[in-house]
Amino acid sequence: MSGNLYEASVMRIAAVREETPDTRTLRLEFADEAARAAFFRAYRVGMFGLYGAPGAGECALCIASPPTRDRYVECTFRRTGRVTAALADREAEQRVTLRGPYGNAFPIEDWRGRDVLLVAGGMGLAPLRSVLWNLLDRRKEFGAIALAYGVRTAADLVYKDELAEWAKRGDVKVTTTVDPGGETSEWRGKVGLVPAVVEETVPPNQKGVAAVCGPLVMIKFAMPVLTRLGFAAKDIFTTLENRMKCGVGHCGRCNIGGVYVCRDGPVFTLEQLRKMPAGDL
Amino acid sequence: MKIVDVDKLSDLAAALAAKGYRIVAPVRDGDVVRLKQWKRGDEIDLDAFTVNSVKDFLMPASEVIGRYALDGDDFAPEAVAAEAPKTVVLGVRPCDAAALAVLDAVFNWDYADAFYNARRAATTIAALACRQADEQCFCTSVGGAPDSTAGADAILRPADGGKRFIVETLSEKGEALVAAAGEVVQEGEAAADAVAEVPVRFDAAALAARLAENFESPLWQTLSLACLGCGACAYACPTCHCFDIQDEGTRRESVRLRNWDSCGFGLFTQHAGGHNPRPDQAARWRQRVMHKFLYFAERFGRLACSGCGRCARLCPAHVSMAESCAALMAARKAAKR
Amino acid sequence: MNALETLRADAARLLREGRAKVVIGYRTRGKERAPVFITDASGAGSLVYDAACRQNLAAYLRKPEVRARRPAAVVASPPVMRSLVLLAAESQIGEGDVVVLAVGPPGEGGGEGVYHGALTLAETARLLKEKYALLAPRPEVLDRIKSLAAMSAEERAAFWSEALAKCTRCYACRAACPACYCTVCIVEKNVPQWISTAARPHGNYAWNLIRAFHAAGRCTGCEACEAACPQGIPLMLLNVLVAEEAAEAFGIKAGYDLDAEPLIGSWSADDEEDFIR
Amino acid sequence: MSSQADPKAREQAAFEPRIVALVCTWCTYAGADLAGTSRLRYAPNVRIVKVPCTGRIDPLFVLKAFEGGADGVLVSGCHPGDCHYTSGNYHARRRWAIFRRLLEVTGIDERRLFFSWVSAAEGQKFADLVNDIAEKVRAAGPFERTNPARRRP
Repeated sequence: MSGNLYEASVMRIAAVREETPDTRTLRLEFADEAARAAFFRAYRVGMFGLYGAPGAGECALCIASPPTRDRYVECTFRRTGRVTAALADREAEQRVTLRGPYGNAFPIEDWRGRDVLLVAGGMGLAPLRSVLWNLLDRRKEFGAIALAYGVRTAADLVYKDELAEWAKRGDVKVTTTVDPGGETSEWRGKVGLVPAVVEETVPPNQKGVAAVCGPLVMIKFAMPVLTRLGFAAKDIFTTLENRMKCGVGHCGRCNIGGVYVCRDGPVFTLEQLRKMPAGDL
Repeated sequence: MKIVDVDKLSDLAAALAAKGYRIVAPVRDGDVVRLKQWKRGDEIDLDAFTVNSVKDFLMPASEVIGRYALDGDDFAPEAVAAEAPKTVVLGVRPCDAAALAVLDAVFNWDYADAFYNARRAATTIAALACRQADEQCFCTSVGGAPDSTAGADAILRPADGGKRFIVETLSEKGEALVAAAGEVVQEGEAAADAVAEVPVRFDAAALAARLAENFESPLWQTLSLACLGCGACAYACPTCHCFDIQDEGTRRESVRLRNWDSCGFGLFTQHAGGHNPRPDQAARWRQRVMHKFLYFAERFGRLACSGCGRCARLCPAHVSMAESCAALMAARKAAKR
Repeated sequence: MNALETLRADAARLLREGRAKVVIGYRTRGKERAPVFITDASGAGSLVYDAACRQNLAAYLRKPEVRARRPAAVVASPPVMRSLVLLAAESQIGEGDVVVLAVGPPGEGGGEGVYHGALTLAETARLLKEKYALLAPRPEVLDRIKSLAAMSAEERAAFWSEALAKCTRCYACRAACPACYCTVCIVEKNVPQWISTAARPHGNYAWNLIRAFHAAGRCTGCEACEAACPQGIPLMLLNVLVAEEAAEAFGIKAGYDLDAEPLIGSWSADDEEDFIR
Repeated sequence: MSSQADPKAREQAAFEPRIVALVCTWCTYAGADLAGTSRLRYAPNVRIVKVPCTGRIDPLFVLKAFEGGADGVLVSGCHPGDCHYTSGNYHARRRWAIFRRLLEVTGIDERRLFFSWVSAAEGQKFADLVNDIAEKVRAAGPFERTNPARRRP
């Protein structure tokens, strides 16, 4: 008989980064080398993990670091409920748990040689940051890479240092925007909702792939824009985060219609999304 | 053939208990009859419908799946093993036995659940063919039958006007059970009684097709109006397997618990950010029906309903799955005309 | 016309005249009496009322889908009328939201029952005070409470250990109860998690005790929770115990007075305190 | 059977009751403080949980104490009329009048559950009260592990 699938790896918090007053990034290192090796044998970008603070519980979050950085796992989360509060209250050198990786991945092997546009809103940058670093770590294999990132207010930006680093690199085009009214006097980026900014800044007749992640409403409005820009429905990807408990298709709560987000997703194409019942999203 | 007298049921239980089986059987408990651990002196009641199903003994309402010693923010994981005593469940209705295939499929869907599997392996299902059905029974609408042997290791068939049972073994576990029963089960002759007649309420295959094209139907509002949003149906259901995972304990120790959960509850799908994909009872009832008759079938090739009718029998608002299904079928006919 | 026919005619008239958008009543389904939501006058003929009607239909008034269909006419026996008066006293419904199709207790007035007409909430409160002021819990429930009182503390603990071990936490009791209208129940609050949600002894104990406490001075004795409980847990023992204390110590009987102050949430300088040192 | 051999008797002999006292900060806590500064001796079995007002003491607090294995619980606050917030203790009084019935019927009675008014000036009353409660709870014995209120590991 196999072991307890709910047994999690023990992770040491190697570093903590405050992204915003209520959002943190934890860098986690495996206490056990065999567990690390097993994790990275399975991990492809887009998969998610169940991060745990024993005593509080586990929650499903994306894996914000790419498989190309295989010494650690990072997660970025907003302090919202019981588990994220417990995770947020832990500091470097303390420990948490991790199960996974679970779910499917962005098919980036199929993206080789193609242009990639990443569209992120708010916390939705976390999974796309993982994608972006994965592409940048294998930069030569891909075409032009662009990131359009929007937040409600300038204070909500996550990964600020990395945004600056990407902007400086020259091999990825970074556009940031804030919702109208969210700008400060120092704001140098765009002002406007993400879909509108994408429509304004991305040239038409796109032949590449696009990945969108953010609030559902942003995804909803970004999809027609991307379609108008020429992206095919099978080339537009998004990653969904429904409420999950088990992560492996047993607990039954992440369904959208007959789709299990934890097993069939979390990565879906617009083509797949269109087949899902809108009333269940 | 092997037979056992109806007044020897307690002897049968005692004989099996003596051979190390934990006995689970339908026992009267106040106003209800429930499957519970049998102890000497309990009278086994095979006539009534139990309020709970055999699920309770394979996927209990709450079970420990993790354990941690706590020290401030730090912790030390402790090993947890499933409690899986050798068990026989006596008098499992064919609908409940058939439902086990659903749980087997879910708990082994690529990831094997050690807790469920350990108990499943340790459990022998001694089914009981139905002589009687009530107005909530609809096993025949979902591919079952009141004398189906699906999922059973042995089956008791009422015989000689209810005076005895013909015992039929269906698996090695069943044979081991009969061997353990010793002299209580004897060679003899008996005439099997007529099985219950359960009318077909709807055509499940046609229903699936109907569901596939009616996600947006206004009928969901109508059908769910009476639903009060509790978990009575899901918890009584032999196939419902959705669960929650919660940590609880003291400052020194925490257990991770798997607790039953239900798609009928508003919180079931509530996102941390506030969005709820299923904001009303209509969406939740639709999920329940769709999952049982469409989604599960698409995924696992079988229905996630065995027609036991407990949901309707126990619903505080008298919402009936069979009635909903029949209404969905009737609406199609009306639309065609 | 007999009582039932008059009830049906009133229901049809209310719908026809637009004075109710929905009539919530009981229909026959085999031996059961299922709730029915009638929006067209032609459907009023399906209404029935008898002793098998155990569900408290006032519970539907918290459902957003039903609230959207107000004014709603509700078939109400005296305990259900009390629930409606309670909901009004607690500002959950107002005059004009509900038409009360007031029926007497099953069996009253011979076999065919009594129908008091389509009433406002004020008329309902008056009817309750005039005709049903002496509604009392079932004698069997009171007897069982007495026999519990005669037991030792250990025996009482053992009784409830066994009874509450059956609870699966399906919350059918809460769903069936009109007084349980919180949008977020205490058991659903998890920061901190006061009540364990696991179907294990201490969580079951805390849940059932706190629910009975939250219904203190509010339970109208309809017994819908006990009827709803799939496991047959004698919930009315707790509810009646509290209701009797509320009546004896504070003179409060839930659901008779539209202007009633809540038992918990109000106070008097003369409240009993012989248990306080 | 000698008391040495009887495990129950042995447990009883070694038994030190754990009592949770839920007290308001203005009166009973100050009274307990006065007992301390006056060097009055009282049983060390009580763990004080200070809250702003008895009106803040939800019955859940008491259940939590018993759930965690408390052998007794004391709820104490300002005398009627003395509440710092005018009426918190009146609200509490009514709440306890009802809730204690539910505890009683489920096996937690006046041997384990206590209510009192202790003012900031009543250091002696607090000390006497705690001593008396400790004796009563000691006599009642350890809170039964089988009680449904109690958390099982």
